[in-house]
Amino acid sequence: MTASALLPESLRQDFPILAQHVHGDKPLVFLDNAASSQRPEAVIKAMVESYACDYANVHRGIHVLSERSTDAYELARSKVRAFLGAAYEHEIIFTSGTTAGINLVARSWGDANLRAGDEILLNLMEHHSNLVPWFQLAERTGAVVRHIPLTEDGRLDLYDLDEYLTPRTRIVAVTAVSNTLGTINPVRELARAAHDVGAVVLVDAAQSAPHLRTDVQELDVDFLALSGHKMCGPTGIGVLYGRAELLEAMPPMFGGGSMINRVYADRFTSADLPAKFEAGTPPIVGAIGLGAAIDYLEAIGLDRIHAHEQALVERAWEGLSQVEGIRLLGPRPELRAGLVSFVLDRPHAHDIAQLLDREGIAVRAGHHCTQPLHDHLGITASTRASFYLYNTVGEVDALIAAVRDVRDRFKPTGRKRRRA
Amino acid sequence: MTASALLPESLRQDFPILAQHVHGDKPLVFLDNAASSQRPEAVIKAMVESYACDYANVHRGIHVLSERSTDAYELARSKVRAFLGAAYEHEIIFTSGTTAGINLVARSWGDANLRAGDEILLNLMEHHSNLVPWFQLAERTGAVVRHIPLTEDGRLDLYDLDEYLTPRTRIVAVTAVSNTLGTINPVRELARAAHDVGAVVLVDAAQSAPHLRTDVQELDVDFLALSGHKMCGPTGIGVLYGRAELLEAMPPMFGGGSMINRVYADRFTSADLPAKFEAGTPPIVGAIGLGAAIDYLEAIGLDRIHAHEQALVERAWEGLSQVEGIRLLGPRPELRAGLVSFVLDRPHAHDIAQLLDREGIAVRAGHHCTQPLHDHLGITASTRASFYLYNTVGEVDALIAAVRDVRDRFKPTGRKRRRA
Amino acid sequence: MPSEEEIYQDHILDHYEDPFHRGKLPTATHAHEDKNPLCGDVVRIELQLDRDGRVSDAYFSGDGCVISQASASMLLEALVGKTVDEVKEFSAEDMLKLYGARLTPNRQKCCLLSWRVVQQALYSPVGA
Amino acid sequence: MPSEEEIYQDHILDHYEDPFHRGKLPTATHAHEDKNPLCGDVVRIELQLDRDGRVSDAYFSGDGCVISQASASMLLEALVGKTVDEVKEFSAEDMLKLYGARLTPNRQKCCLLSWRVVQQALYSPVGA
Ligand SMILES: Cc1ncc(COP(=O)(O)O)c(C=O)c1O
Ligand SMILES: Cc1ncc(COP(=O)(O)O)c(C=O)c1O
Repeated sequence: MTASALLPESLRQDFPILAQHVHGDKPLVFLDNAASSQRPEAVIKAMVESYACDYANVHRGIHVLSERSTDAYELARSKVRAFLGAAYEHEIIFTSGTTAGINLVARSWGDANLRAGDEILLNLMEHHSNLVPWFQLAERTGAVVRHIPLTEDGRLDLYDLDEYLTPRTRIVAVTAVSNTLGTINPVRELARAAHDVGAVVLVDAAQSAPHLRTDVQELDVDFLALSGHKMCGPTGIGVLYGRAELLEAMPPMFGGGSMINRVYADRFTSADLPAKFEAGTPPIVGAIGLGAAIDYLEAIGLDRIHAHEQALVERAWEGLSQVEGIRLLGPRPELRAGLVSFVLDRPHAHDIAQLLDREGIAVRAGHHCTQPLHDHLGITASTRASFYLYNTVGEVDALIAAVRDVRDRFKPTGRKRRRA
Repeated sequence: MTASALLPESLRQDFPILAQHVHGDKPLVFLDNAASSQRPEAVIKAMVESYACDYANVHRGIHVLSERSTDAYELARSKVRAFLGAAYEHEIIFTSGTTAGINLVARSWGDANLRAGDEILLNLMEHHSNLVPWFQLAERTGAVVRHIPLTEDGRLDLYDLDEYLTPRTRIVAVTAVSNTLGTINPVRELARAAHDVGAVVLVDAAQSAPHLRTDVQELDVDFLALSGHKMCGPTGIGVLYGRAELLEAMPPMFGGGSMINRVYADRFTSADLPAKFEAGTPPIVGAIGLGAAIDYLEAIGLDRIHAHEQALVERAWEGLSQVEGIRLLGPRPELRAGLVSFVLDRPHAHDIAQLLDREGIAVRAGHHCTQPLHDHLGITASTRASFYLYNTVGEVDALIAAVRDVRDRFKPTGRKRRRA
Repeated sequence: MPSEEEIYQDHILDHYEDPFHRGKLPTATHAHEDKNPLCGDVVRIELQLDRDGRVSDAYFSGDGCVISQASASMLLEALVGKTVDEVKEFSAEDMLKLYGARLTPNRQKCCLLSWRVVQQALYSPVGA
Repeated sequence: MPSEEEIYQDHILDHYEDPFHRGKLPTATHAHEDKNPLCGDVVRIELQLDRDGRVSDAYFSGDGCVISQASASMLLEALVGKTVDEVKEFSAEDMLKLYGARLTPNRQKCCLLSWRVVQQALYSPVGA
């Protein structure tokens, strides 16, 4: 670990929630960032200011507050465009989150384009949000779900890719970073191969957008979905990026205000992008908060954030791998983003999480919405520690020590139940 | 107007945004509440405290912050249940807004239950959000859209209801309060008639829930949708109420985290209510903010809020009806909620809104997402002033004076264009 | 408020009350109608293009705000007699300049409606 | 931390390490399996009900956290020998009391898993 890769601990002061103690006197060690991150004062303030000074519904109002609110909402869209390297602002659709974005594509693009026998190419490390919508689509259309196999160490096995990716493949949906294994997937390579057979590519960027620089044009992907709450933004806001030609050809999904051009007594015509996919009052202040989060992340720099997490995950990997009875999931540190999942021979993940919590360390235990991956790995649950820009080496060391203590405590000791 | 019906002006101090001046020295007169309301300090504070003290993702976490966050999220659900008089908490589904709620019913219940030739009963005063989803459903299923006619003064004409409501009717979707006409519709009577022919009833409560007491059991409706942002709550949050038997029988719509029971490599089973319809990370802090908004509204009392608005709308109606060249839309004050829409012979609604804005008065101009109603009324746009608990008699008088001034300014004067 | 900020300037109100060529043009060779979906402003423009590629006459009809209606009047007054190529070169910016008063983006849409309709009308022969 | 707050009390760890009747029951007349969907805890319980309506024997198998596994052990130890009616009357509250340690709602689900499975097993004859 190069100390120079680390971000200054002083930036923790930007995050009011981190200053607290839990269970009495335990400083909070928040390592549950893959589930949802915390947010800096600047993001909270942007939302408060919007509500307290500049709020009204957007788009349709001819008055000062509505104009300020509309400008702020559209400015957020332009920040997202720049953040993702998209060509046009109308390629940026505000949604309520990654799950909503993927479902939108599965319903709107999927129902319009898939026929019985067409193939959807997935893989077993995907989050339920990037599996279930495709299973539902397959059920509606008769399309077939196939999976790219995984390597022993939890990467996509692209060796025999052309067995899976064929002219029958209509879409490849893949996560840029696995929320359980930490694997960083070769999205660009996969997109090139998919386009070669005429398939479109959807990227689940829920775990990558907060941590790694994203450029949709460089990656050359067709759709990309992310969630604000995992990247220092508010809950209830997300983004779906889609290439303009694809979005333009897609039918609207939700019907309602804004997404229409003209409504008659029994039919309607659709608005242009991006309104076509933003029916109803959008999450206005959520979008403004996301814009502020992007400003915050960009000011630090995504590359520096990644390097920082890289340093932490290397140290965590190194330390945890020495705990007795542990199994670390996923590839070695250089190939992964800033999270690490593991199982101990004993106790169970939930017990680990509960005992870590008592030390003030927040981790996640369970299947992390990746049941098929857990089945594949032959386990029902794992414990996950996931890092973000505000985590420190000291916190990683506390995690390692606490995991070691838990394992020690549950070492078999020849206990006997009291017989009745 | 009985002065005793009015709420104290001091409650304006609860709303930080209202204290400002616009266009230099004009005190803000915010009369665009039907588009979106403002929120009290208490709601903003509830959200800030959540983000700054108690935030983590809900449900799946075994650590302090996740438990606090989960408790607060579920407490919000129980507040909504009580607010709506619903029997069970699992009948309360958090959505991103009214539009999302109606679309959910149209897709999930609609696709599962409607066949070609079935009828959907609507009416021309509905908001686009309660029209377009049904047009889309009709297109997908071959069902037929019919409309309850309107009376001259803009109420539902139920005289020949059995011509429209027949055993072929599968669903009646109706707004409790028209966002353009202000009409309060007889939901309970309609629900009884609908149930008599075996139809289900969906109520668009976007404009009623913020202003009138709602009791889904007393109204005996099957579905009811509302938006937080119109009732002192945050953007990006809404509620769909559904009767448990109906929700239980409906297939899930969005696929993803939380809504599953078990996910395999190519299929899944659904979770129980309410999770089945809450795929992905929900709008956690939005729900908490909505809970705080409900506390605020209940502390004042919905009946008092309605009486206050009633007093304001009577005065507005009285005053505006004396402006030359005006046409007021909708029924007389006793039959309406706290908003009033009108057209002047000149100028156009947008010009009125712009000139009122210069006086600091925020109103809405356009079709208010009710194009079919505007077509029916033979107009393309109207101007709408909509009141809420913080509006005052003085503001109503300012509105009336300003509208009179605008009309005066655009009175025909025999102007001549300079000839080239 | 400085005069250029005043969107209801006298010469604009003049066009609103006493518009140039409001009505129908029975001899129109080209025509188009469109609306501002958010506002409901509607403008129909009928053009008569003569053989040497000139706008020899033009009329508008429609309904909407002062800005959309006055701007239609101003635009037609400015375009009659111009060549088709000159009309094509007449940009959105030119239109906003012609209108004169400074407009917020929302109201610019009202002002540009008739300009959009004219540009489209050039490609919309009547009866085609 | 007071002892009742301690969810990893000695007697619980004893049940975890040295469980009552973990395994299969080839003579089972009734059986059921279920899981805690959020956690992945799984418990299968096999019961032998004799003619006079008594639980004459019971075994559990499964995988999961200390709470879910220890509570299954405690529950079976308490139920063997009871009548079917007594088992039906044994409430969720009784189960939490039997477990002893105070649990958050999240962890109560783990503790109540085996209780739910037993209640269901009473209605699930083997081979039916
Ligand atoms: C009557 C009515 N229905 C539905 C809606 C849609 O609500 P939302 O935009 O919050 O989804 C509105 C508000 O715009 C409304 O007034
Ligand atoms: C890889 C991945 N995809 C999708 C999601 C779903 O995101 P959300 O719950 O914000 O919709 C998550 C987060 O839970 C995730 O980690």
